[in-house]
Amino acid sequence: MAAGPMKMRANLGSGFTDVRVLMTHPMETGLRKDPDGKIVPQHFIQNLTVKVNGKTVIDAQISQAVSRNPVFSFRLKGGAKGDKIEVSWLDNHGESAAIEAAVA
Amino acid sequence: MRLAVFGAALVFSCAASGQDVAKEIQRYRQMVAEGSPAELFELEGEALWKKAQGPKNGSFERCDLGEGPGVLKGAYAHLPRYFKDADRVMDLEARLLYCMSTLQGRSRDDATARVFGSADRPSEFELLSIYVAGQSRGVRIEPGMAHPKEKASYELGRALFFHRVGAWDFSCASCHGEEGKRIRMQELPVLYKPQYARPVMASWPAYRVSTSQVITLQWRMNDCYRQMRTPEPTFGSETTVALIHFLTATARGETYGGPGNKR
Amino acid sequence: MNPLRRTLVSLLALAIAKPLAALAAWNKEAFSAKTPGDALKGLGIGNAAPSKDLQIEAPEIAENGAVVPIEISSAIAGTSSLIVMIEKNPFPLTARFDFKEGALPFVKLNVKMGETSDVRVLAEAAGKYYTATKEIKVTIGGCGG
Amino acid sequence: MRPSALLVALLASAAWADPTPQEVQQIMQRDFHARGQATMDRLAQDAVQRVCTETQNRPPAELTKSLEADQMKTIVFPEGSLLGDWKRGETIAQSGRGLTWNDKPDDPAGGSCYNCHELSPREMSHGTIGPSLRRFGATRGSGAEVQRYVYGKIYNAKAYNLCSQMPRLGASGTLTAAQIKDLVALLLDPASPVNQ
Repeated sequence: MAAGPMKMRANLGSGFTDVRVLMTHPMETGLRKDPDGKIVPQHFIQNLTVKVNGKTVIDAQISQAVSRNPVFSFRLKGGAKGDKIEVSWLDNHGESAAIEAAVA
Repeated sequence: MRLAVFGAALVFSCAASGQDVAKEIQRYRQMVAEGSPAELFELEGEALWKKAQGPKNGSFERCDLGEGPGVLKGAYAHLPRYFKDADRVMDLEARLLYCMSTLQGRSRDDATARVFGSADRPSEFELLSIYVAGQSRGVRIEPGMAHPKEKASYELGRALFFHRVGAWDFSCASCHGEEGKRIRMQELPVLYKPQYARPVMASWPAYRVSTSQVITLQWRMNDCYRQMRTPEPTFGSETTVALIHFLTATARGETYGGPGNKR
Repeated sequence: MNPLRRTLVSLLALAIAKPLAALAAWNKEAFSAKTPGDALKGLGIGNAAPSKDLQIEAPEIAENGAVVPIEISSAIAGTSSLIVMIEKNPFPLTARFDFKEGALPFVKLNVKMGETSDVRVLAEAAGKYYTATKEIKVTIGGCGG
Repeated sequence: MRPSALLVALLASAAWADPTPQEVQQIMQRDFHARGQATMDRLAQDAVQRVCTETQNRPPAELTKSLEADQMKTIVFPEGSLLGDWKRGETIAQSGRGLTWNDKPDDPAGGSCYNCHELSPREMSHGTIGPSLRRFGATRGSGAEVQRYVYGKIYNAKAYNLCSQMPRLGASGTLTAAQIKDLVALLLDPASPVNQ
């Protein structure tokens, strides 16, 4: 499966902003066999970046042990309606994607 | 790792009581539901709904799911129902198949070549089902029960539910007929009783986290019969629609809340 | 390519792919380590003190190891990183989150577990390391679904 | 099924005029197709299935007696001891494979025992459709008579309780005689974890 769509929600909580981001990705471990018995090559997201109004607030490195179609929740200090949140990822094949949303 | 993850029957120490196990598994399921990527598939289903394809190069945007051509709001909550143009009762998937034929000009063989997909590639029916069902969130479940063919479909569904058949003598009620029973750790809803059918039917189709797959009611009927050791029911057939009709009618009045999340 | 990526996702993607690749650090040595000890070495962590201010929210029993939800947070002042390790996985190091000014040391994610194992979380605060663990049992569910 | 449920079902069926089991069978013949080892002859209800469907699993006493006697005749008891190897029995009890359209016919089937029964205390993930079988042998002994009962019950549960929900694991060709003996040992052998 190629990487598909992403989805994100950013909501103002009490004293922080709740960010939930969903990404379509197979997160192949490289240990799994397909129905024909062939090893499915490793294919997984390695880097994840969260930015608020253009400034990086979280940098993450992840492994193939994160579940398929990853879902992450983060919390940002304070925040205001309309703040621009951007999440991007990069995988071990050099593929990447990004999504933007405004805090609601 | 897959072997270990999917094949192993791991055994726990007997220190934890059965009640604690059930409570922790409940907690697991809740946390899994909160972190589900199901919404992603609604996006893919929407794109497929709008995509022109087949010999007639048609999209589903003129597909009449019972509320009028292209009307999605509440359509899923009112299925199965009788369709005059096809002169039969249809569930969502049978109706999607009908639209693939009439609007896209596709043959049944072409349209049903791959009705159940995989984690790598969900089927058209799975993506479309999850998108269409999502447009009924908050709508009361009210399948068709007025037309004589709707009544006959419901009756057939109930008879099928209690019909013992196959190499292992099962009926649907063998597993879903008595309260407080489990298969392994899976609690079994008594699906001919409204209080059990309501929450279940309000959450199909669903995203199944253990296999990263979208699952539909046609798949559920198919896989139950597989485990009942019968031959295979044909996709969208009267038998499968009747069972779905019986179960949905038993759940009527419940507010649709899906697509859901399964373990 | 999925057309959705063009329409639904704001595709700065291709434009930023190269610079991101150049900037992105992925600690290959630590992620390739086959034991928790080697992973710690790869991360340059010597000592980590047990801390009750490091919280792991997770079910004690997971019905399926392919998806185990874990929520971690730190109440240790100045926490700048959270690290997740699944001790019995073939490659224990699972994730490292670096929090800058503006982010709280909190993350929720789903991980794969090959078998029942301790999940170890480490936090870095002002150059010191803290740790906490929680055991999660992995089992199988019903016969069907 | 509990009496109240039966009553509801009967009342409902009177009001709606249910299709008969014969009609249901005809519709299934039309709507199903053979796949793998799951052939179409499996849709033909035998006397047990038909009677249990028609009576909502409450067949009249006399009919029950004669049909149970017929089922008893299907059981083939091997010569000698019926106690196999409880360790192999545990593996068979864990496995839910066999007879589905995607099982390979030559692969060994399982008994699906843990799907419905509690057996070894080491396996907490067990079902509850059937009764708990914990300490089955410890409370009943492991003599020839008990062995024969357990073997027969696994081979054809319908010989002992006509509308039981338990499959006829021997009579349906799911398990071999050797496999059933291993399950008898799992239940009766004093060394089996079931009896710890």
